[in-house]
Amino acid sequence: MSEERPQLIVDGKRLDGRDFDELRPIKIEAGVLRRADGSCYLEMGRNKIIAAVYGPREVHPRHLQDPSRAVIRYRYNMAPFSVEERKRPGPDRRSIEISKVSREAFEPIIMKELFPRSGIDVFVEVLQADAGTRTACLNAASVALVDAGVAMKGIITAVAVAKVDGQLVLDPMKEEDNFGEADVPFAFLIRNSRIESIALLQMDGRMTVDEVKKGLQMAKRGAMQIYEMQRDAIMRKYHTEEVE
Amino acid sequence: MSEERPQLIVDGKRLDGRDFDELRPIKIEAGVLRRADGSCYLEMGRNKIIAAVYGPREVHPRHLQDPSRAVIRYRYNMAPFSVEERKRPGPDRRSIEISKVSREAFEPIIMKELFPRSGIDVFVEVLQADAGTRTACLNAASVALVDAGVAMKGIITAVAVAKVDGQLVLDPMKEEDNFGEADVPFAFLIRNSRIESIALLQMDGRMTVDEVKKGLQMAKRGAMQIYEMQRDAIMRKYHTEEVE
Amino acid sequence: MSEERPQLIVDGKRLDGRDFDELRPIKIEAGVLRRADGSCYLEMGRNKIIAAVYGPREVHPRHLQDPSRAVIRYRYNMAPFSVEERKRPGPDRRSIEISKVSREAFEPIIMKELFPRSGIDVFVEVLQADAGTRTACLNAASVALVDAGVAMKGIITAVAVAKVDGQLVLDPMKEEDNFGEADVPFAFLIRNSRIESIALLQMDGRMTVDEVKKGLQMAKRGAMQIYEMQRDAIMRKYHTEEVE
Amino acid sequence: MGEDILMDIKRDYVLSRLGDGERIDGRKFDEFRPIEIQTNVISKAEGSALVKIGDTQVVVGVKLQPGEPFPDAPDKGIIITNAELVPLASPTFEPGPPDENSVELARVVDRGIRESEAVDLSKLCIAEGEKVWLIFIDIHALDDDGNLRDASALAAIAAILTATVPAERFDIGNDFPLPVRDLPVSVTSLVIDDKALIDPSRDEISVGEYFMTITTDQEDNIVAMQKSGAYQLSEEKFYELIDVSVAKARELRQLLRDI
Amino acid sequence: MGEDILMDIKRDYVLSRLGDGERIDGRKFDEFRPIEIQTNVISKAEGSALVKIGDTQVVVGVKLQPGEPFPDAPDKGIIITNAELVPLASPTFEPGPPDENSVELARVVDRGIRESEAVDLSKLCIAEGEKVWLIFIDIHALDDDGNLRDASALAAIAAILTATVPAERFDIGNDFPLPVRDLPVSVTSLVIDDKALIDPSRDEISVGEYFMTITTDQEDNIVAMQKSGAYQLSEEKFYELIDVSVAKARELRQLLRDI
Amino acid sequence: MGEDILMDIKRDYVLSRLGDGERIDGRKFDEFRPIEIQTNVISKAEGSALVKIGDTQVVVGVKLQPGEPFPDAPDKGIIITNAELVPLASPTFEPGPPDENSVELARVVDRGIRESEAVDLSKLCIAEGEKVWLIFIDIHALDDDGNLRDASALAAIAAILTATVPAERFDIGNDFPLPVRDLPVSVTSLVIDDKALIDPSRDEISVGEYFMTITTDQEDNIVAMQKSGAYQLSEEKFYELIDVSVAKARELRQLLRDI
Repeated sequence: MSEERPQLIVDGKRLDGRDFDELRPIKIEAGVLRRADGSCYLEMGRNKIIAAVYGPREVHPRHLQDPSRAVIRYRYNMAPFSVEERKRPGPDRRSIEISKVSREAFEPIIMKELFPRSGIDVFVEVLQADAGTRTACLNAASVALVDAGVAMKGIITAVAVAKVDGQLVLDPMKEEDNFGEADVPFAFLIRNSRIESIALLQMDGRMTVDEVKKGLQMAKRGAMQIYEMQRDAIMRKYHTEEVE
Repeated sequence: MSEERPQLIVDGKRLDGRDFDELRPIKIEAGVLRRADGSCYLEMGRNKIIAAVYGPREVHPRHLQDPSRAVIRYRYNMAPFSVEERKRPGPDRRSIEISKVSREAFEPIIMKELFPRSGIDVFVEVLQADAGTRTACLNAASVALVDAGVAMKGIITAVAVAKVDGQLVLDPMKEEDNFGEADVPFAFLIRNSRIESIALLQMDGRMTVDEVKKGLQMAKRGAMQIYEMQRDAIMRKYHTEEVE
Repeated sequence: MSEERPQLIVDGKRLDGRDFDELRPIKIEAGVLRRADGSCYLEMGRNKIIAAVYGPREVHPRHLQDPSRAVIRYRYNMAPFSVEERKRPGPDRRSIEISKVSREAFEPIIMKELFPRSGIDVFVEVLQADAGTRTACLNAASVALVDAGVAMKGIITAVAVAKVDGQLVLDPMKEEDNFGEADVPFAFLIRNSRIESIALLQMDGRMTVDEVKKGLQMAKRGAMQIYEMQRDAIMRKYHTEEVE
Repeated sequence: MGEDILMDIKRDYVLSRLGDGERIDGRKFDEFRPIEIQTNVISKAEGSALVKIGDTQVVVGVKLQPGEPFPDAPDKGIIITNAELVPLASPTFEPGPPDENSVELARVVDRGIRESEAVDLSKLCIAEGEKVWLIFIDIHALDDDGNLRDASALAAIAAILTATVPAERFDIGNDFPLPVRDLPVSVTSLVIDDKALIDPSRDEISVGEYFMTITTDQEDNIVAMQKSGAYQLSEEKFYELIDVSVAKARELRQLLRDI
Repeated sequence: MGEDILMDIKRDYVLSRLGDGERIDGRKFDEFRPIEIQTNVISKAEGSALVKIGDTQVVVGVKLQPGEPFPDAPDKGIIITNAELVPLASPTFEPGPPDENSVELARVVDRGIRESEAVDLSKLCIAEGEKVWLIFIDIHALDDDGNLRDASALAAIAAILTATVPAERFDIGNDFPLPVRDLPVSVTSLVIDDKALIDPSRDEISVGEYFMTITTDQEDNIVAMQKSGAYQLSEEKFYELIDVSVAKARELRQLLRDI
Repeated sequence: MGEDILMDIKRDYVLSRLGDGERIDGRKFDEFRPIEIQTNVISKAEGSALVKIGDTQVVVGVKLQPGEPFPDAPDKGIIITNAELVPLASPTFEPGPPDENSVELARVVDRGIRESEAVDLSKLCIAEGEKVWLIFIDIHALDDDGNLRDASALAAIAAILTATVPAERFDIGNDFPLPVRDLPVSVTSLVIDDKALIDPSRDEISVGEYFMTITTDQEDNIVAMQKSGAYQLSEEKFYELIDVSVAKARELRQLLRDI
C-alpha cells in the first residue's frame, strides 16, 4: 500500500483543477438537528461535518462548575468510517490535541461571564474526512454556536494553507496534505466583517519565514470568503424560521 | 478446532437422553455465603452459579442515590475458568447486555419505593458455564433476593427454549445452543404460584411465529417446575434456621 | 537474548569487587526540586532515584478526606527509559504492589493525626534501575519527607539482602538479583539512631530459616550505614540553607 | 430541575392522550413516522446509509478489510457491529466508552443481521483458516428523537445492500458487491399498560423506556427479539406485538427493495 | 455510620479478649479454623479446587493453553496468576479492574508457587523458543471471612496438583498431569502489639490489617514473605512468626498430600 | 482558597511590573533563563539528556528497538514520542493516563523533530517492509517551573544527538550513532496583551497560559508552530514572535553544537 508521490501542480493548476488561492466547494446548512440547541452541517470539498451545541446547561458533576463563568467543552471526533482505513472509535492523541486547541480558539470569543456555573458543549463529528477537518469543524461549530444563540464577540472562521511543489496553496485537499511540504491551519476571529486576530494556529512541515507570512495573507483572503458563506447559512436559517 | 455439527435429536431423544420438554437436573441451595445479606448456589445441568445480594445499603457516591426509591444493580460475571477457552476477567459486551436486561427483569418486581436513597446489589458469578447461564443466574438471583429478605411482588423464574433439528426443546444445553437453529431465553414473574407476565425475553436464531408461540408455552411449563424447586430451597433454608 | 548464568562470587568477592556485606556507593542530595515541598535525589549503585513530597495539602475529591488524620499516598513509578527494554508508561502490577507496601511502611511513622483532612503525597521516580529500586526509593522518600518538614516518629531506611551462589550478600545489584537464589528487601524504622522495628519486609526465592535470620542482621548493619548518609544529606541541606 | 418538570408534563400529556386512544402526534398506534433512506452518503466507506425516521437520524458506515477468521469458522467472513451514541445526538449521551445502551443497540442490530444470515459469510473467505473479510458495521447516531434502534437496523441493512467488497485495494482480485441473502427488519414498540406504540418518538418515551423489538426476515420468520426496559409484558400483548411487527416489517422491507 | 460503630464495638471486644489472652472464637493463637479442600469442582478447568477456611471460601481454576515463551526462558512454561475480588465475596469489594489488594493477593500467591518451583516449568515446553504451555491460575473469591490469602494459596496448589495438561485438545500429543515438584504453603498471621493470631477471621481483622505471610516449601525453606499493612514488626515477633509458620505449614501440607 | 489568593497576588505583581516594562525576575523580554544541558545521564537509555532552564528540569530518554514499519513507509524508522507529566514535577499534575497537556507537549516536540527531519529515518531500515528501528522518545518532567515545552524539545534533540543504535544487542550488525541531520529548536513565548515574554517562568504564567511556540531548523526555516491557550493573537505580534524565535533558536542551537 506504499503510495507514489504524485506531481501536485500541473500547468499552474492543482490536481482538482483549482487555482492556488481557490477554496474547495463549500456547503453550509444551519439548524439540521432536532435535539441539539444549535447545529450545522458543512461540506468543504469532500469533508462532511456535523456540529451540535448544547447549552448553556447544568454542569455535572458539580465540582467541574465555575461559579463565575461558563465552562466550554469542545469534542472533535471522527466516525470510524470517515477515513480510508477504519478508525477505532474513541479519542486518540490527535483528536485530543485538536479538541484542545479548537476549544481554546472559541473560549475568548464566547461571552462566558454571562453564564456562570453552566456548561456550553460543542460536539463535532467528522463523517467523511478529506484533509482540513479541523478547520472545517471550526467553521461548522461557529455556525452551530450562532444557531444555538450563544452570545459571542464575533465569529470564528478557519482555513488552512499548504506548501505543495514549492507553491503556497489555499485549503489543501487530501493529496496535497499527504504529499505537500507543509500545512498551516489558521482560525480567525471575525468581527464587524473584519479579521481581528488569530484564534488558532498550528503548523507542521517546512516553510521559510517569508512563506509563513504570505500564507497568512492567503488564509485571510480565504477566510473572508468562508465567512460570507457562514453568514448566508445563518441568514437562510433565520429566514426559514420567520417564514414558517 | 473447527467442530462438526452433530445430530442433536436421535430417536426422539436429545443427546443427553432428555425428552423435548424435560429440564436438566437442578440443584438449588439458599444461604451459602456468610458475608452477603442473601445468597444462593444453583446448578442447572452443568452450569454452576453463585448469587449474592447486598442491601438495602448506602449508595456511594451520593449523586447515584435516588431520593424516592432504591437503586438496583445487577452484575452478571463469568469466572475466567468457567468456559473452555479462558475468558479474560472483567465485563465484555455480552455480559454488559445480560446484566442490563436481567436488572430490568427484577426492577419492576422489587418494591424499590420502600428503600429510598439505598442500593440493592445483585452479584451473580458463573463458575461453570454450559448454556443457559443467564436464565440460571436469574433463578439463583431470585432465591438470593428472597434469602436477603428484599420485599418483592413475586419471584422471577427463567428458562430457555430452543429449536434444534427442527424441534422445539426446553432448557438447551451447550451442544444444542451451539448447533441449534434458535435460542429464546424467557423469565417470568410468578405470583401466587401463577405466571403473571414476561420479565425477560430475548431471542436469536430463526423461528416461525407459530414456533415462538409454542415455545412460550413450553417455557411456561418448565418455569413452573423450576419455581417449585426455588420454593423448596427457600423453605429448606427457613426450616434450617428455625431448627438451629 | 537468553542469558547465561554467570558465576556471581569469585575468590570471595562479588562481581563488582564488593565484599559480601558491602553496600554499593551511595549519593544522596536533599532539596533538589523547586516545586515540591520536599525532595531528594539518590544514587545507590547504578540506581538513580528522585523523590518528591507534596503536602500536607488539601485532598480532592473531598470524599477521600479523613476527618481525623492525613491521608498518605505513595507512588512508585519507573521511567520508560529506566530499564533495558523500554517500559510502557503507567502503573503495572509490580509497581502497584510496591507502592502499597511502601506506603504502609511510612504510614505508622508519619504523625498523621497532626494533619486532619489533608493529604501527604510521596512520589518517587526511578530514572535508572539496577536492582533494589524499591529500597532505594524508600531511602529517597524518607529524606524528601524530612526535607518537606513532615513530622515523623523516626526515619525509614531500607536495604535488601540476597543469597547468591549459596552466600548471603548485602545490597544486591542487577546480576545478583537476576541470577541469585533469593532476595529479601527490608525497611526499618530508625529512631534515636537505633533500629526499632521492621517497616517493610518481602521475600522471594528460597532460603533456610537460619539464613533469613542471618540476613536480617546483615540488613540491619547495612541500614545503619545508609542512615548515616541520609542524616548527612539532611544536615548538608540545612547547612546550605543557613548559609544562604 | 426544570428538565424534570418538563418531563413530567410531557408524560402526563402523552398518558392523557393515550387515555383518549390517541398518540400525541396523531399517528395510528401501528404507524411509523415518515422514513427516508439515503445510501452511499459516505464515499470513504464501502457501504453507507443515512436513515431518518421522523427527526431521528443515524448514519451507518460499512468498512471491509482482510483479517484472521475465527478458529471455529475458518472459511467465513466476520461481522463486527459497533454503535456510538455520540453526545452530539442527544443531551443525555455522554462522551466515553460505550455504555450499556450503546452495547445493547449494537448487539440487537447485529443479531438481526447475523441470525437472518443477511450476508453470505461463506463467500467472504480469502484463504481458508488464514484470511477472510472483516465487515465493520459502525452505527453513528446523529439525532435521537426516539427509536434509534429501528433507524439503526434499517441503516445497517441499507448500507450492507449497497456495499462493495474492496478486493482491488488489497490486491485480492476484483471488487464485488457484498453478497446479501436476506433483508432483516426490526420493529420496535413502546409498551404502555395495555397499549403498544410502534416507532415511539422521544416525547412518547418520556412515559418510560418500555421497549420490545422484533426482527423478522423476508419470509416472516422471527430472527431476533429483545425486551428492554423495566416493565412486565403480558402474554397477550406479546402475541399482538409479533403480529403487528411482522406486518410492519413487510412494509419497511419494501423501502429497502426500492433502493 | 452504623457500620463504623459496629466496627468499633467489634474491635474493642477483640482487644479486650486478647487482653485476657483469648481469641473471640476460642481458638488457640496458632490454630487455623476448620479447613476443607474440594478438588475438581470445575470440569471446564484443567485443574480446580474450592477451599474453605472457616466461612472463607475461594475457588481457584487452572487453565492451560499453548502460547509464546518469554525470550529469556525459551524452553519454559509460563505461570500467570490473577485474583478477582468480585463484589459477591464482600460488602467492601467493588466491581472494576483489580485494585491494590487483588494485585497483592495474586502476586503473593504467585510468588509462593513460582519460588518453590512447585510446577516443573521445564517440562512444559512444546517447541523451544516458539511454543510453551501457559498456566493461568485464576483466584476467584466467594466469601471473605478473613484470610483469603492462605485460602487462595491452598486452593491454588490444590488446583495445580489435580491439573491435567490438555495436550490432546490442541493436537500436541497425549494429556499428562501437570508436573508438580513441591507443595508451597502460606501461613498468614495478624500481628497485634505483642500477639500474633494465625489465620485471622474477619472479626479479628477489625483491629487492623496487620498481616505477615510466610510461605514455606516441603523442606521447611522459606520461599516467600510479605509484610502487609501499616504496622511495625519487631525482630522478636518476626522470628516467632517464622517458627510458627513453618510448623503450621507442615500440618496444612498434610491436607494436600491427602487429596 | 489560600492557593487562589496567592495566584491573584502573583498575577497582579507580574502585570504591574509589565506595566513598567519589566519582567519580575529582571530578564529582558527576549531572554531565556540560564540553560544547562547534561547528556548521557541515563546509561540504560540509548541516548539521554537532562535539561534545566532556570529551575525547570526535564529528562528525556531515547530507547531503540526493532519493530514493524508502517505499511506506507516500509523502509523507514519510526519515531514514537511520549510525555509523562508525573505528579512529582508539579502540584497540579495528577497521576493517571496522559491528559490533553501531556498529549499536546508530546505532539509539539514530536513535530519539531519529525518535520525538521532531524533523524534520517531512511537509514533505520533493517529489512524493508519487515523490520525497522523504532525510536522511543520519552519525555519525563522533573520540575515544572514554567516552559517545560522548550526544555523538553531541547532535551529531546540533545538525547537524539548522543544516541547509539544498539544493533549489537539485537544481533543485527554493529552499533552506530543515530543519524542526525538537523537541530530543531523550539522557542516558546507568553503573549500578554501587546507584550511577549520568551521562556516564561511559572510565576509569569500565573497571568494565563497564553503560549506561542515556534520551532525552526538550522537554516531558519519554520518547521512547527503551535498557538496554545485561550487568547487572541494579533498579526503584528505573530510576525514579531517569528523573528525573535528565529533569532533565539540560533543561540540555543549553539548549545547543542557544543555538546
